[in-house]
Amino acid sequence: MLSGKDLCLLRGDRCLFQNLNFALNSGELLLVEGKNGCGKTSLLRAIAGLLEFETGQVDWNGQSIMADHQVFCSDLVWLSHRVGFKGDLTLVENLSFETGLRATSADLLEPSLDRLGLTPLTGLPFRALSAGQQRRVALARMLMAKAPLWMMDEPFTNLDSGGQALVRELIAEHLAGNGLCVVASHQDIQLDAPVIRVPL
Amino acid sequence: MLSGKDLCLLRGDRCLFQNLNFALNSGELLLVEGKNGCGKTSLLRAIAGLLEFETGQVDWNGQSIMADHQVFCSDLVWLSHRVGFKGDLTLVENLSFETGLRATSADLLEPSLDRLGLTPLTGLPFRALSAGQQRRVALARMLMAKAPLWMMDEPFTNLDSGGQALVRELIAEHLAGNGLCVVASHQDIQLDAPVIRVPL
Amino acid sequence: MWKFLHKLASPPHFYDLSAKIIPWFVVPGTILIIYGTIAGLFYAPPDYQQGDAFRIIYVHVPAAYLSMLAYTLMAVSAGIGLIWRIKLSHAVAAAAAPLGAWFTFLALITGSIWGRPMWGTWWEWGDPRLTSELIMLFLYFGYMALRAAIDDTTKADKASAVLALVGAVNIPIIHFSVEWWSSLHQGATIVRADGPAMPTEMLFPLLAMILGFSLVFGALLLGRVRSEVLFRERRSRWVKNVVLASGEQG
Amino acid sequence: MTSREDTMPGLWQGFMAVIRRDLLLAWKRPGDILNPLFFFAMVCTLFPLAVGPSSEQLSISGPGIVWVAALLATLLSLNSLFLSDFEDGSLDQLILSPQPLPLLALGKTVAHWLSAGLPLVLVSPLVAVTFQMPGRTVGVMMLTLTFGTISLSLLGAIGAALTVGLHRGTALLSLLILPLAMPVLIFGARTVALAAANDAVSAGIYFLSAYCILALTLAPFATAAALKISNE
Amino acid sequence: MTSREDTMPGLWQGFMAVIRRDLLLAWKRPGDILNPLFFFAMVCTLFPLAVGPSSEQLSISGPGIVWVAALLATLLSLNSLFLSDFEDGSLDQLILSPQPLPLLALGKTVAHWLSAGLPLVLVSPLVAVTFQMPGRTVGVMMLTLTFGTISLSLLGAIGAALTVGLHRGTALLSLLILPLAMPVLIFGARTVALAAANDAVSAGIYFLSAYCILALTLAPFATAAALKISNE
Ligand code: HEM
Ligand SMILES: Nc1ncnc2c1ncn2[C@@H]1O[C@H](COP(=O)(O)OP(=O)(O)OP(=O)(O)O)[C@@H](O)[C@H]1O
Ligand SMILES: Nc1ncnc2c1ncn2[C@@H]1O[C@H](COP(=O)(O)OP(=O)(O)OP(=O)(O)O)[C@@H](O)[C@H]1O
Ligand SMILES: [Mg+2]
Ligand SMILES: [Mg+2]
Repeated sequence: MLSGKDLCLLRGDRCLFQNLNFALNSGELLLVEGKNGCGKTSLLRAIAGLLEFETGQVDWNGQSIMADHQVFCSDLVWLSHRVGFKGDLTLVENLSFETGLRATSADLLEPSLDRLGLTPLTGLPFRALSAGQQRRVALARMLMAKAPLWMMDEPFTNLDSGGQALVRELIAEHLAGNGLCVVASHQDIQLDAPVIRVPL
Repeated sequence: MLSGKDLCLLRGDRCLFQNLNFALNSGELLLVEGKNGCGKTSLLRAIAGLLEFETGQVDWNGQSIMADHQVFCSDLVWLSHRVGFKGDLTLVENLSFETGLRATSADLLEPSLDRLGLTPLTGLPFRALSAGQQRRVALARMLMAKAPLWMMDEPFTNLDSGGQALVRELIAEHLAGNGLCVVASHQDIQLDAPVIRVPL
Repeated sequence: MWKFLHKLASPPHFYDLSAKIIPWFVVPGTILIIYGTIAGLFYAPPDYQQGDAFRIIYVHVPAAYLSMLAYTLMAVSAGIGLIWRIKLSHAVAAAAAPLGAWFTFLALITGSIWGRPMWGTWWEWGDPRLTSELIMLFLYFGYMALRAAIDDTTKADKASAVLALVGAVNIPIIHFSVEWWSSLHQGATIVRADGPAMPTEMLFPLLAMILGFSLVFGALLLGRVRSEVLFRERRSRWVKNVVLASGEQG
Repeated sequence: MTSREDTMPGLWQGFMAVIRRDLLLAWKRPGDILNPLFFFAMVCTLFPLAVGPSSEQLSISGPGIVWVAALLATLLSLNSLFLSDFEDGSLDQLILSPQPLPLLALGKTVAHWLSAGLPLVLVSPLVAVTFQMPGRTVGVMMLTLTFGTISLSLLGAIGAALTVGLHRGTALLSLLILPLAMPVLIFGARTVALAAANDAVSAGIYFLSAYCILALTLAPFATAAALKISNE
Repeated sequence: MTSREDTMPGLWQGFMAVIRRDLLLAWKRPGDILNPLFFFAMVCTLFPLAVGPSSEQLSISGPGIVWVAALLATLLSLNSLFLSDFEDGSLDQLILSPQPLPLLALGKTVAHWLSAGLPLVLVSPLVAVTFQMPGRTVGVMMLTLTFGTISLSLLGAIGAALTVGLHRGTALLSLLILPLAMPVLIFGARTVALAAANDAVSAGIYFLSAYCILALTLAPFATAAALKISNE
């Protein structure tokens, strides 16, 4: 369903990669691997439509993502280094903002928080959370959103071992429910589901 | 040489820990471990003197670090999530600023960059570096500084496997040269040197 | 047609073509300016009111006119660049801005030099022309400051194009508002030799100067676009060839 | 996945969600509302101090000073309009949301006006009294300030979107926006001055409302385009 | 480890390193130098536009307007003085460096004045001409502006240190600083006005230079203390 053809990306005046192709179907995971600075983050941002490719295009369900970006976005949730929550709002306030933006199931809020171990923290402003707790809130967003495509840049960052196992579990469940994942990571993903590797 | 007695730290109105004691000698590493949100970052910042403990005090060479903070600082290099470089300056400009601040050996600059794989990037502004490359520049600062005490909050973040091995190597060398390390990390440190664990 | 335009907008093609075109701007432009200067300074009769002071008109009016032309050009090419994603078009906008700012500056300076004997002051807040010209200078400054603030060329292109377009929408409004504002109590204080009422000995050199300035502006613009293009394409093979070729010649 | 269509929030919900979130943020940090107000009051105080206390002088300059103060206060508060969204990654999320970006940008602008522009309009009569403005003038001043601050918020949003991520503070933003804001300033101040002189004010009010509507229709699109570019 | 004492940079080196770095940063982004300048020029343009073009009116208000413009331009540029240091973690590094923090803070303030205040002083004669100020006045204006902008940079640094990390833009900072800056403004503008009227100006200049020296001795310590608190 998600495919890239003949992709080439410039950063500054360096060419990060060219002639990159991939095709990803439901239930599969695209794993972007590579050394520091090889362009994983840039590739993810460009697939999501935040950066422009120099050549080539990415298709979602057979249509270029840029042709109607909003349609593509309604199928996407995005997790990156900067998680996109407001430090002054509590995590419930932050997450319920999402319900105005995209298709979510509000009744999933509490179970998600519970699962991620965030329930005791609901009263705190987001900025008071530790680095790992903040990442967990971003995972809660993905759980709540009803979107088939998950894009995650280094999802294991700052998580303790329990948190890392949880991320693997969540991804596995999402794939089992016919979802798609695009992940950039240094850690091995250790999944049974079909993994398509894109070494950069 | 570095010791903490009866430490207690509050964040908001929660007590993160109390009655914490440790003593760390030359050649040893203090490893702060714990789940997300247990207070590792806060402990490190408080040991460095950026936060205040509720009770207890930290001594460096038998003297409270707050008694003469500058003296303590001249023995310290600090690595945290936010690495403290200017996005508009190149990495050499950034690192040579350090020579005005603290005792460094300027002739270590090039070998350090070489060792961390940064040599081809010297012309780029710091903000153009990838997440992992930026962390490597912060490691170069530690290598250049002539300070016995290294404090590192999650030193493995964003690094690829080569980078992580390098961090282990650098720490081992520093300890072998009679240095001290205080590290907060989720990953196991895998060192031969004596490791004092502080589980939070 | 599209194909032709795209070929025209391709950097190497533009680079070759512009090298051929520039002389066609420079030569007539220089001739016109020389004619205009000599005719304007020595042969045109002194103005019956202003004496010889009026002769600064031969710099002032072309500069003022070009300051506006350059903004139009900048906004149009920025818009084209933004909509059809033509990089050359962005390069034209980027090259036009400093030229336009210089002409605006020149119009302001010559105007105020002229204003000194005419109105007895260097600057008169009451005049809408002066004020809106000054605001135009600020628009240019804003455009250039935004470009300078962004390192990445493509990003700078797009961001400054948005600004240029927003500014273009506002220019008529600015002009209109400034006029309305000062027409309240002032108005009659400004003595102005109105254009069409000029004798031909004055008018022809002026027209020659305007045309000459425009041609030289065109040449300067093309030259700036050329170097802009070279800089932007510095990694490409054709630029390396160009550099090698010029190295062999030199 | 078939139920997605049902739970997908409508445009109005998205618009209101942004406004609600931003107002909630302003509420949690009341400083954000009070600061522009104090700034406005303080510029209005500074001028008489700097220029000298002659009162006939003041009543001539009054409308101009109030307008310049309103313009500067709005500009200052605009700087942070998209900054925190950019820095904490919310901007990525807004751009990658299924809602149209111009709509979300408009929502943010409306919230900005409600928390910065509106209080300023409401407090302006107080300032007017210190400049000895007559009663009729105060009404005209509030009306023009309403249209004016809305236009300024909209224009300023474009500038804020263009400069977000450049770490340039307010200076670059002001440089970009001030030339565009000039017509609003001139018409606003003149209209108030005309009202003080008991002249007809309808032309100025028409102009300001027309400008405001023009900005309302065009600015959100420019802002959205600028946001996408700045976030690259 | 014994050689540490030898390579430990002295106070002067630390001071100069900070100045050099900040000037280098300003140089890499020339906008930082030019923006306050343009802002200054623009506020000086706004007032005549808002108040109306009567020139006798302008020459009375001239000194006041120039001073308010200088004050605002300095305030705006101050907002970013410590902000980027706070956000990128440089502030942690400065606090945890062996150099005394007041010294480093002073270094940053000096660099700020050199890149924002000084250009403003140098360009002020141009503005004076459009307000039709006489020649002698221009000299006095430049002198008072010099002392004034130095004091404002020093005072503003305290405010910038107190508000860094609060994500409040310039408004809170201005609120904190304006009361302290008021004496500078009043004395500055009055002195220039006296010069324009051919009166004695030495009292004003003495006051401004004394204020400047007082600020120079006390402000860096207050700034350093504020920085430590804000960075907790
Ligand atoms: C700083 C002062 C001045 C500025 C900024 C200024 C600006 C301008 C501008 C923007 C134009 C419009 C050009 C066009 O429509 O193509 C213009 C035209 C002109 N200016 Fe000035 N001007 C200034 C002073 C003066 C003075 C002192 C005089 C003579 C008394 C003067 C005489 C003219 C004339 C004759 C034209 C051509 C008018 C026409 O053809 O419509 N200007 N100036
Ligand atoms: N200002 C604050 N107010 C209230 N609670 C706070 C504040 N700052 C931090 N906390 C709480 O203190 C705890 C410790 O935070 P800290 O960042 O030290 O954790 P950590 O061990 O580094 O976690 P991680 O592994 O996720 O980085 C967290 O639970 C956090 O919620
Ligand atoms: N604006 C820019 N100008 C020049 N080069 C850039 C720019 N942005 C990124 N780069 C370069 O692009 C390369 C890829 O960066 P990117 O962040 O995508 O890497 P990454 O694979 O995510 O690395 P990491 O594992 O360290 O996160 C880096 O080498 C970086 O130096
Ligand atoms: Mg990355
Ligand atoms: Mg932590």
